[in-house]
Amino acid sequence: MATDIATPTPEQVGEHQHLQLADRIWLHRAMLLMRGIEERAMSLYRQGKVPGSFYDGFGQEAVSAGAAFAMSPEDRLCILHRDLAAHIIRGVTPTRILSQYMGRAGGVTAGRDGNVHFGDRQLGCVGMVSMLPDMMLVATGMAMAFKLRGEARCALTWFGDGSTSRGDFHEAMNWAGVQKLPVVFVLENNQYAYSTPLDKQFAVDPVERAAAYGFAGVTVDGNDVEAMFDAAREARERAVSGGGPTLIEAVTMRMHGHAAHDDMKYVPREQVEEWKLRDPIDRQEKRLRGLGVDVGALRAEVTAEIDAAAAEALAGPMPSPESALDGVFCAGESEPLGDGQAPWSGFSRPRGDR
Amino acid sequence: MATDIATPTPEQVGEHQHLQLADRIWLHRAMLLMRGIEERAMSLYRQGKVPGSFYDGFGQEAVSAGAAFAMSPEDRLCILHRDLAAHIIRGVTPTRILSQYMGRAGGVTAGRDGNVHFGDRQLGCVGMVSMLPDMMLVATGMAMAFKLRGEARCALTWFGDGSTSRGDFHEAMNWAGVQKLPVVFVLENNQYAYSTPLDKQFAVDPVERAAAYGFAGVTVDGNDVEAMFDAAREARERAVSGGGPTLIEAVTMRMHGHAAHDDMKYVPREQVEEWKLRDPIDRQEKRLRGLGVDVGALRAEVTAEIDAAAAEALAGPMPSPESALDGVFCAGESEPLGDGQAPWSGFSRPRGDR
Amino acid sequence: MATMTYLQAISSALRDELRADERVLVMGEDIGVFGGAFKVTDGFIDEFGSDRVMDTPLAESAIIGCAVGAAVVGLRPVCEMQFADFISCGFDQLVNVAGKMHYRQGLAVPITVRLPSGGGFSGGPFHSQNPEALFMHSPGIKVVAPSTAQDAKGLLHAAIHDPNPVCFMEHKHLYRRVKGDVPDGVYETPFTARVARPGSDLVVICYGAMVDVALSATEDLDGASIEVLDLRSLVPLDEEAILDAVARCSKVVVVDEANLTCAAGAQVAALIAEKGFEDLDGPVVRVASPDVPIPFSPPLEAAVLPGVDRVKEACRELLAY
Amino acid sequence: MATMTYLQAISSALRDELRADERVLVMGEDIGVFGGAFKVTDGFIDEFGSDRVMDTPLAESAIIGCAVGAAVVGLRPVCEMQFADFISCGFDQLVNVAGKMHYRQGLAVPITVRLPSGGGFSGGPFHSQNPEALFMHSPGIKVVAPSTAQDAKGLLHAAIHDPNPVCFMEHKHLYRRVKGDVPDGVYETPFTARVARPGSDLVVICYGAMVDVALSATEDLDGASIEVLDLRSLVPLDEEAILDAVARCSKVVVVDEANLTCAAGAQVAALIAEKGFEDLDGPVVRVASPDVPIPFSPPLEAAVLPGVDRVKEACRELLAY
Ligand SMILES: Cc1ncc(C[n+]2csc(CCOP(=O)(O)OP(=O)(O)O)c2C)c(N)n1
Ligand SMILES: Cc1ncc(C[n+]2csc(CCOP(=O)(O)OP(=O)(O)O)c2C)c(N)n1
Ligand SMILES: [Mg+2]
Ligand SMILES: [Mg+2]
Repeated sequence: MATDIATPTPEQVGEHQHLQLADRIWLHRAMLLMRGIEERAMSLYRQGKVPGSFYDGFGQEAVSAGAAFAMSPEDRLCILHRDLAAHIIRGVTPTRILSQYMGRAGGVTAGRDGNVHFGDRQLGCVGMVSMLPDMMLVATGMAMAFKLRGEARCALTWFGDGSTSRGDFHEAMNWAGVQKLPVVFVLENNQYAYSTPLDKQFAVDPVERAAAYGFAGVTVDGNDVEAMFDAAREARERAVSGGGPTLIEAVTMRMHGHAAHDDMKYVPREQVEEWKLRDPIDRQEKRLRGLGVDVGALRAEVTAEIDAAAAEALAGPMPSPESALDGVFCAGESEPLGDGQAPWSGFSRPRGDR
Repeated sequence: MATDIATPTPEQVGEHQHLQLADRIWLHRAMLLMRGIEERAMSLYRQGKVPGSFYDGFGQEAVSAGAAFAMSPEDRLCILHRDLAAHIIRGVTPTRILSQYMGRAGGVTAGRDGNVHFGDRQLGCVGMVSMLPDMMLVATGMAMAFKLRGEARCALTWFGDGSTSRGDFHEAMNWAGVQKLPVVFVLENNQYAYSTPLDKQFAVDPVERAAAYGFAGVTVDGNDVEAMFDAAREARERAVSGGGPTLIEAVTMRMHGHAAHDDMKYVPREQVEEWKLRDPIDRQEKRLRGLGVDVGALRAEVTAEIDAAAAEALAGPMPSPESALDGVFCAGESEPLGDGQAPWSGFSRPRGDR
Repeated sequence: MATMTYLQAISSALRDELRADERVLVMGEDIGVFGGAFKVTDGFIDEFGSDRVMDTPLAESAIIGCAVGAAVVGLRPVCEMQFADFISCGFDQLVNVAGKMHYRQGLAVPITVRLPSGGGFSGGPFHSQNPEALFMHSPGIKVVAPSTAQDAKGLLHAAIHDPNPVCFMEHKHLYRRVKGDVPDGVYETPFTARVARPGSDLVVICYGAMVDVALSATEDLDGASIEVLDLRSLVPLDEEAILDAVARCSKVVVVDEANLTCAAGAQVAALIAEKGFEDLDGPVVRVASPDVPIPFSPPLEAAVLPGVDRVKEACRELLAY
Repeated sequence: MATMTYLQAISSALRDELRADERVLVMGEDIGVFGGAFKVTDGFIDEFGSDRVMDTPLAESAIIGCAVGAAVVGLRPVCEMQFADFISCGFDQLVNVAGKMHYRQGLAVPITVRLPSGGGFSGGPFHSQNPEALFMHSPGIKVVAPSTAQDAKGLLHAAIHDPNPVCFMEHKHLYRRVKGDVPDGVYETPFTARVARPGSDLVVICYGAMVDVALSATEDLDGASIEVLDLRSLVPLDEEAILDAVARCSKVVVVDEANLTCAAGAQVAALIAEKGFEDLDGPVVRVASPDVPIPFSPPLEAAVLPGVDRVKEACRELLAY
């Protein structure tokens, strides 16, 4: 077990009111898997094994991991393009993710859609469309159904700072506010929309807008996975108890280019350097080390899992050309979204003592 | 000159810092013309002389009259469906307006578009499309051009409370805020969107949103034409001097149905009764009486003008069927909008002493 | 059996669905308290409440997008566009979110979008549009367009039962002008074409409001035997019925009210030119609105919309070919 | 004369216009500092500044709507959609505000909308669309779709000079794959069709990326003399050139990359079936993408997009007819 000087004491780290040690490790694992899978995918992309383009969420792992971890099996998610950890937490395996990137038959969309454009309907997720932030309205509609049926469930979706400029952001925020819906909006403020800096996108931080729609807006350190969890857990509590929507602004930084081709020339080097110091994985790892967790072993485990997944995915077949024309329409009965995995121990504890 | 007990003294009315007596009379005339023309159009509609449907702005005359009166010839307007007085102030004659309603060749769109869907390009106006509030973006774009060219001009448009729910409202507000454009947005809060009351449209009064877009939002008594003028004049000053956009919320009441067919059953009678007492024309008339103006003569004048206009319009021909296919595309050179009429005496005075 | 107007048939289908299936809700602008711009849902809110007869904000993108969300968690939303023209504001959610969902993810989106469409009453450029071709060109969306009261009810039932997004083109001009006997209770009209009148010399292929136009234009056309094929469904398009009619009649006039270029009629004509070529005894003649916005003033609108005379003339010329 | 790629030709046209006419500005997402997703405006911001090479918020409706506003007060905006697919989010402003303005009010709207379109590189359902037919069906919008570097420049100049809204369909797959000699300076390519290769046995009518496909598919097809007609402009559609080619060749294959139903090819085929019928020696054969979203994975995408083999096969069958 690593114990360098930087390692805090358990007392310094402290207990977490809602997260048991296993939960805190799960969060870390999800982030490690996200980063590891995306790094692997990137190298597969460089080898020409990932068609099209490739997007990742390097440096933003805490945003999706923390928020998704607070969601119950019956909750519904629309996961965006920087949020791989959310898929992992809901139960999508590394093999299926890597197969998805490579357009293989074993991918979540079986090659129909690409890279991050997927969601496993069996796990309660609606895959994103490219048009941003269209999924905000889908999440709003799911929440509307929950409220109409009187169910204690919520819908959650992510979207970027740039996406807030589009009309659908407004229509969703307004509708959710008017109907006081159980929906959680996570604004992933990673400082850029492709190459566009914040000041070209809005004159005022969009989190300020939540109040003008009649609901809560909170700003969170998007690079602290436990802070993200706390914010999402509270937002969910508010949602399922009839308190209405929450806009969570997760402040983070996109540490890679918009996509594989983007050299990020437009980003000042200092800005990147500064954010490197706030890497969400390093921060959680430090916490865990302080709690006596063998983080090295954890990393090794995750790497091994990804190696195996990559091998399995690479061995998988491409979809058959004949299948290209199938499934434009649903032929049988429509089947709603299924429930996802929800590892947080809180869901196995009575609500009072979460 | 009428001098009933209700008539205030000139002292009680007081001077207006920016409006000379002739201006105050002009404002009243514009409102009288709007109401008179719309009432005439409604009776023509009942006689089957106005095809399609018919919309009016009964009770809201001050909103368009006051705001348009503050605009200079070089300013550009997108006038909406409750804002007939703005067309009158820009210089569209009653005859052309009534011809427009009746789909005659002499109408502003020569029968191509109907009722309130018009704007005289020679007078600096872009006619509205039905899709609300699309014109907010057109106004924003005009303001963008003014700023890019360094011109001291502004663009102004109106839109209703219901229209604020649509994405284009947001995209326009955000864009105008980011680029700090010389645009004036007049939110015409007439308590209803067709049959939909405010609480079904938004959880928070949209004027509150202006701040979240980085510019000024003010609420004005939309039934006081001089208050509307003041707000628009200030907004225009701000705009042309580089101060950016303004959202003016004009609080008023739609005293008629959404359109001719609407019996307004969904509106509580008391609400209508209450607003009757705040009729914008009565209020301005009282002011003018206090200032010794012969308002009776003014009314008579306006009625005569409308009678003549109606007769002329009714004598005008319908468009020829052959013309139906012309003009989908511009064949010659494109010609930008021309300048409108701007009766306010302020524009003939040095800027300092407006 | 009851005699109903086209509009009453639509109301009746909605009412039956709301009674029969608690997953069904109707949502749109002014459809609740006011009962809808055309009163299709008049009185519904009293029977079903404001949750299931939902007055929404003025936001078409949200109406479609929220319906999609509600549908994928088990509801059966029926959205009303106040006028079909306004779907332009919800176009992206319809074609990119709803239309492509099942192909991409195997996730069904059972929503119905009611689109009061068409001209003929001086609605002008923004209250007279026939946007069906836009949806036909967007994979994953079914499109139906009834011409009779009976089909209006049956197709709406089928649309709501369908696990896919369905655009229900209801023609405003037919609302109160078309009456007919309508079976009681819930029944489904298949998404196939219907022979409105059998014939052998020439077939007029049409749908929606143009079916009446075609029938009266060809009722007694110099004694010729003229078939009128009512497509009823545009997606799926009943290619078999179309080609069968062509085989029997050998001469074809395709009529639609929408603007000519790339309209539904263009697809029908192209289909015939490719797969019915050998059966043709003359050009595939088209009648449609020319490529102009639908003007407001009666003489202009009349000059643009396909009417009885234009259809008559087209048939006469082709018969003489 | 200089040899340029299709992409360089587009850049060159934009640069020339920005230099020649101060009313011209380009606006879009990431086109300034970054130079555009495809680098079409690379370096422009340094020469022309951020006012005329404007990085906009992520808001397509606003991009089109603000361009309309700027145009009616005298500017000549050229909008870039980052991908053609995203026009769905600005669809309403384009078809209802820009497209119908001149007919309704005699007010010209000189805007150009650049739409990087088409598939072939695993872009998936939302980065491969060919939406041109949607604009063809919407009155008041011109639509051009160059297939060569020379036409890319000439058509873009003509589009920017045109007093009407013009959708400029630039095919992403041609950006760097197509090279050609391009005249120096500003010149206009007319909105008419072009005979890419003359022939007499059969004509393949196509546009955009399908022109190359057609040319290579028919380069040496069992010695047959095959004409390839490059439409170049879809609105206006060069009916004369189409009918002339049909008259000369008597057999027609219409190819477009867009989804089959109600595509540009449907309009072309319908036109021929109506006005070129007597010249036809066989069915009007169509080759297009079937009605499915364009899939991501290479084997699936290849199965959907029209390729050389499918065009060859279609021509062979028709020649044998
Ligand atoms: C409606 C729409 N327009 C344009 C694009 C192209 N695009 C893809 S990602 C992106 C930037 C998004 O920025 P942001 O919302 O901040 O998300 P981030 O990628 O930074 O997480 C753009 C412009 C898109 N996906 N959707
Ligand atoms: C995008 C769009 N959807 C629907 C309509 C139909 N419609 C016409 S007016 C109206 C209500 C508008 O309310 P508001 O914005 O408050 O303006 P008001 O009529 O009250 O002045 C509606 C729903 C429309 N014109 N545009
Ligand atoms: Mg961002
Ligand atoms: Mg209102």
